[in-house]
Amino acid sequence: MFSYALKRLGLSVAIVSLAMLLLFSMIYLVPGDPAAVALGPRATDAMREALRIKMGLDQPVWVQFWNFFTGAWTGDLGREVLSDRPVAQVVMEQLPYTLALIAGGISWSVAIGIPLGCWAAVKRGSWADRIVGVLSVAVIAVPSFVIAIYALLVFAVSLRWLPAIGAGEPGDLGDQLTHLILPSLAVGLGWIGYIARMVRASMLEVLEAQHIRTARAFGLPENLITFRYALTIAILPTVTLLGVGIGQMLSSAVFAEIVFARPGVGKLVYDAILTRNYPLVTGAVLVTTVLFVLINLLADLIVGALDPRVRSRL
Amino acid sequence: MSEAVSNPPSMAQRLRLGDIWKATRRVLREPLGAFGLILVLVMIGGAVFADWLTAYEPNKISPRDRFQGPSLDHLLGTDHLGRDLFTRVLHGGRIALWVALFSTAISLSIGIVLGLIAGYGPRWLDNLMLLLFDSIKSFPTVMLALALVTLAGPSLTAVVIVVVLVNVPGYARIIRTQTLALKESEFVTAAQSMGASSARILRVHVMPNVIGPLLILASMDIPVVIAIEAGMSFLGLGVRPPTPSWGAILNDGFTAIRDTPWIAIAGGLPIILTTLGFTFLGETLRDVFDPRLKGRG
Amino acid sequence: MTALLEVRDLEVTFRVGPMLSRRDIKGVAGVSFDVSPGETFALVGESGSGKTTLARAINGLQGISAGSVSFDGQRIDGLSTGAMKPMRKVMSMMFQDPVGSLSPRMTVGDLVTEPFRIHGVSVDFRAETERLLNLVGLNETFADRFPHQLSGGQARRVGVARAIALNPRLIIADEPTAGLDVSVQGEVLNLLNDLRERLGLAMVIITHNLHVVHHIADRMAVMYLGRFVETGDCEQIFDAPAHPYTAALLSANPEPDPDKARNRISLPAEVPSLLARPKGCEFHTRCPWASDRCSRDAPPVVDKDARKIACHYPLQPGARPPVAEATP
Amino acid sequence: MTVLSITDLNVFFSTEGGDLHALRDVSFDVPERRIVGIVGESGCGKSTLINAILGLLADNGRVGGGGIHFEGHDLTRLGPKEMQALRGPRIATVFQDPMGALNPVVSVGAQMRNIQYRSGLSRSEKDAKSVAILQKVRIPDAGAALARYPHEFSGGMKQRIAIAMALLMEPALLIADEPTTALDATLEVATIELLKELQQDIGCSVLFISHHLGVIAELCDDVVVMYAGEVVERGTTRQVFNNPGHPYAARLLECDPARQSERVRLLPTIPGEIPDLRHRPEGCIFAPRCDRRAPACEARQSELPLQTGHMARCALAEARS
Repeated sequence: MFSYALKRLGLSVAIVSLAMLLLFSMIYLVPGDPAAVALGPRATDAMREALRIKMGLDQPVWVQFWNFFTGAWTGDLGREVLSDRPVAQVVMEQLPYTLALIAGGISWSVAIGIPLGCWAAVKRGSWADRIVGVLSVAVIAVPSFVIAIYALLVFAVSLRWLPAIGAGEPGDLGDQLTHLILPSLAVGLGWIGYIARMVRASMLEVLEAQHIRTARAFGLPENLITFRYALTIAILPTVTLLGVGIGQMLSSAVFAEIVFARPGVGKLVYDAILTRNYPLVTGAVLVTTVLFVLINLLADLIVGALDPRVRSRL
Repeated sequence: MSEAVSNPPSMAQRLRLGDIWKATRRVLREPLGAFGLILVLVMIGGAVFADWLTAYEPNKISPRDRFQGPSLDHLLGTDHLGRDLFTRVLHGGRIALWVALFSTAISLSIGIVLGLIAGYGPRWLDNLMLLLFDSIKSFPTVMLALALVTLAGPSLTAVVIVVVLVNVPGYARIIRTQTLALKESEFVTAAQSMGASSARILRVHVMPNVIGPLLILASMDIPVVIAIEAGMSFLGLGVRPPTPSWGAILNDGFTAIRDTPWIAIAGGLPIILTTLGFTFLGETLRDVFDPRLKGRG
Repeated sequence: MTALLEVRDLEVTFRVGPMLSRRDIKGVAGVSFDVSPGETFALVGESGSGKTTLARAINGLQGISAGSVSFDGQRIDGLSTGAMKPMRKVMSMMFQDPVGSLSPRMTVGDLVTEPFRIHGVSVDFRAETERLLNLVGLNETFADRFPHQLSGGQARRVGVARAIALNPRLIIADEPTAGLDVSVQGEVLNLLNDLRERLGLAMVIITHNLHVVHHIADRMAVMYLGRFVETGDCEQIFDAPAHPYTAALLSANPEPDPDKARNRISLPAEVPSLLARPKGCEFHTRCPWASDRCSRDAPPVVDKDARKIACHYPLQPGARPPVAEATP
Repeated sequence: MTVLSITDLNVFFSTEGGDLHALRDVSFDVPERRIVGIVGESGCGKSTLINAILGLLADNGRVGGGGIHFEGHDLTRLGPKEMQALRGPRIATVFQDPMGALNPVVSVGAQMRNIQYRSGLSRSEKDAKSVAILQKVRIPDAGAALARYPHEFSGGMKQRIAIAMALLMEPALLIADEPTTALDATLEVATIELLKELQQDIGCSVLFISHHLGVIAELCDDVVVMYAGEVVERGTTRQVFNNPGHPYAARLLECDPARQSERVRLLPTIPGEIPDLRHRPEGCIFAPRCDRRAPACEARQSELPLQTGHMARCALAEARS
């Protein structure tokens, strides 16, 4: 287990490093001078040159990359253009809001998706199964930002059941949770469908397995077979899928934060683009990437802990 | 010896019209598939015949007609510049469908080639490519789009590049996994023992067995591509105004959601219907042709 | 007469284990044998004995780490894919799974003429398909079928047709009767026997079933943990197995006769892992006749009446294990 | 005394191409303390028979007539709950694939405890019983084995664990579905000897399914020969193997390469294929492939007694005194 974890950690470091290289080369290769982009059309040549030197853009490309690379690993993501504050600090201020949003999305999808998928698998072929199937496909298909806007329209604007904008009063947990309901549902609704489908499919696969047939042949109670013998195996691909899903939820979070005017990393990046605050954009993208890789690592380790076959693999 | 003689078309590779008709009938037998097919055909028809279906110009500004609610004259109402939303939705469908087909085709071609190389090539190359795929996938889609557009500026090309970057790693991985499995299969070993070249093994023995499932999965990805295009246009990172796009209409509507909700509805409706249509159709195609894929992707 | 196939001290090594503690294991640990033109030679062993690896090594599908393989006096081990290609016309291979070794999206007609396409031989494909299918006892209507539409026996016949398409001089057949029902096994063996007489083929048959060997092979070798424990003439070995492992294998597939069935030799322990080869004679952990000497010294390969035996105490004809006699 | 008695059992599967008559008029008995072998090639209906006995037919399958009598119950009429109560304690099963038969994420000890869930014993008592039976099937260090997971054992050991689990509740009937087919020949011998030893120890009856005639001959007291979902012949092993009355049984015995102790260049075979069971011929099921086919074979065949306890479903079979 230890060596498995170590190997996965090494792989994660390699992925993050390569992602940094990709991000850096994308910035470097895409036409356009970051300093010029940041300052806008009315800047003078002298101003641009000054910013270029400040951002280190006058140095050779490999020095630039090295500075970027070592800086990023030590938590120095540069300084943002407008207020000259460290990018890392600005991003970290906004991160908790995004994490809360994603945690909300995951809660919806796990709390509803897993029982729904399990139920559909056990009642395979019934009307309930079919309705669950169609509904899951439907919520997966519709993009989260459309769901967000329609939810806003129906529950906040028309019915006025839930607040439309903001993240709630700081310190008032109830208010914050009320403000979280609509955005987290917009982020997590599609994932309820994904997880229900995934759990259903892997449950059906496991229920067909020879060892389940053996368990039935020993007359074990159906509940024991469903939950202890089948679901413990069927849940494993779902955990991996959730790890991957975090990435897509990060994307959906951008929309949810914009639509519901919530603070968060997505809103931060979007605003940074409008103000051409380019170091802030790359810094925030890098943070979300690292977050995504870390969560995937966590998902793999959880699978490892749950599955004795993985656990014993050295 | 000529290629033509050495490779007569095999029975399996010949596609016949009758087969397509048979397949369509099997899809139509499923209520969900029929529903999906109709939605998709309506959307494609609307986009193709947009010029004949309405009397309005998609980009013609008409201040007198601003903010009109849905009526017989304007089926979906008008926006803040007095443009007919129904017309803009039809024309927006052209953009959405074009991006979906074009970028999916590019992603597929690149994904298949990379996947075959990763699966059949040397081990180190496979590991390197996997690492690369994982790194690209580790950027959340929208973040990747945001970073790219910040520098290159919003455009349709940017949308296509984002879609390709998002799709290729997944397609390549699927092809790679299947190629790896097939590489160990006895019929590929048998081909090796007969002296077939790697190119021939990939073309004759591997490709026909991996391409079918991938095409079905790709067809199920079309809604995702449409969502990416609409999403980027919603954020103002896709097509530039005044070109009509569903995402842009949705954004117009969002800005004025309290007073004129029909604009947001007009922008969201085609996105919902199209993604649902393609998804239902794709699901049915998969169930009909490749039940083994169920629950994947 | 010179040998058609000559294998000398062949070894195949695999690297296994995690990155830090990677080890080499010998899947095939030094085997030598000859196959004359027109002769059928059988490699017998259980799973993990290395018989399939050996077959793949002969065919160049698996790299070897020591020894040599010669075909018609010419070294063929270590050849590049290009240099090996002409050899593949004269030496063909059949694989275990009758259906799985056929490309699933090709028709039977395309499958049996695939060797011509690979080697760029210009022939009338339709006529060849008909000739080959008839040769293996299938009619032309099979040409348009796909592998999944064939029964195991039919698929096996298609595999045979493909293997003989280019008139090879040697066929290597890996478990030609695996996965087939008893009543169909006979058909396949009869077909192979018939073809070898008509076409003058030499064959290497790989199998775990000694009774298959009995009806098709001239000479045989019994493999255990990647080595030959006994090599020799089939009739002789069947009459009087000299190595205890051969005797156990022979007894493990008894005649379906309730009056004669009580003559099995049971091997209690499990096959040792290749990672932990036993010291001395590698079979001693399971051998009913083993003595102290067997766990100490590895037995040399002894030539005895045209047989090669790797055992300190070769069995006398009709020997029964000492333990089995003690318990009724 | 008879432990299991099957009378005129018919099983159908509904398929897209119509109803498939998988088992037709299957009858045989499993007497107390005897090992009954079922022999047949692929497609003969062995697996369907087991599933029918266990009440685990697939959703599209149904029993269409006949009965399965076990300890005073007709299993075809029992509800799922009552069936579940019999499976395990009274009827236990060992399946073919030792790799797939054990749950990969539940420890061996927990799986064995779960099997005893109705016993009312304490946890340590259950474990003690598990250890005892694991020792009987010669699992080294049986106490420690309880904490281990199936993938940590070799194929042969897994199959021995599966046998231990089956015999844990000392059932009246053990169904063994090709339990040694996935094992190597030399391991097969050891497993069969173990099975026989345990059967005598516990005193249960065994229904042993195999395609391997040699194994059947060695292990079984009685034998049932199946072809295309019908019992074509049954009797004691000696009766069937020494004097087969049905042409299929006779041909099958001839075909086994092991039967030919002399080297022959032309082995006997059975030409032809199993018929499509969606369109069963009214007459003898084997007639299309039979070299002794006669006009009488066109009519429905009933079981013809040849000797006491020896029957063949063939119009041409003759009673022997």
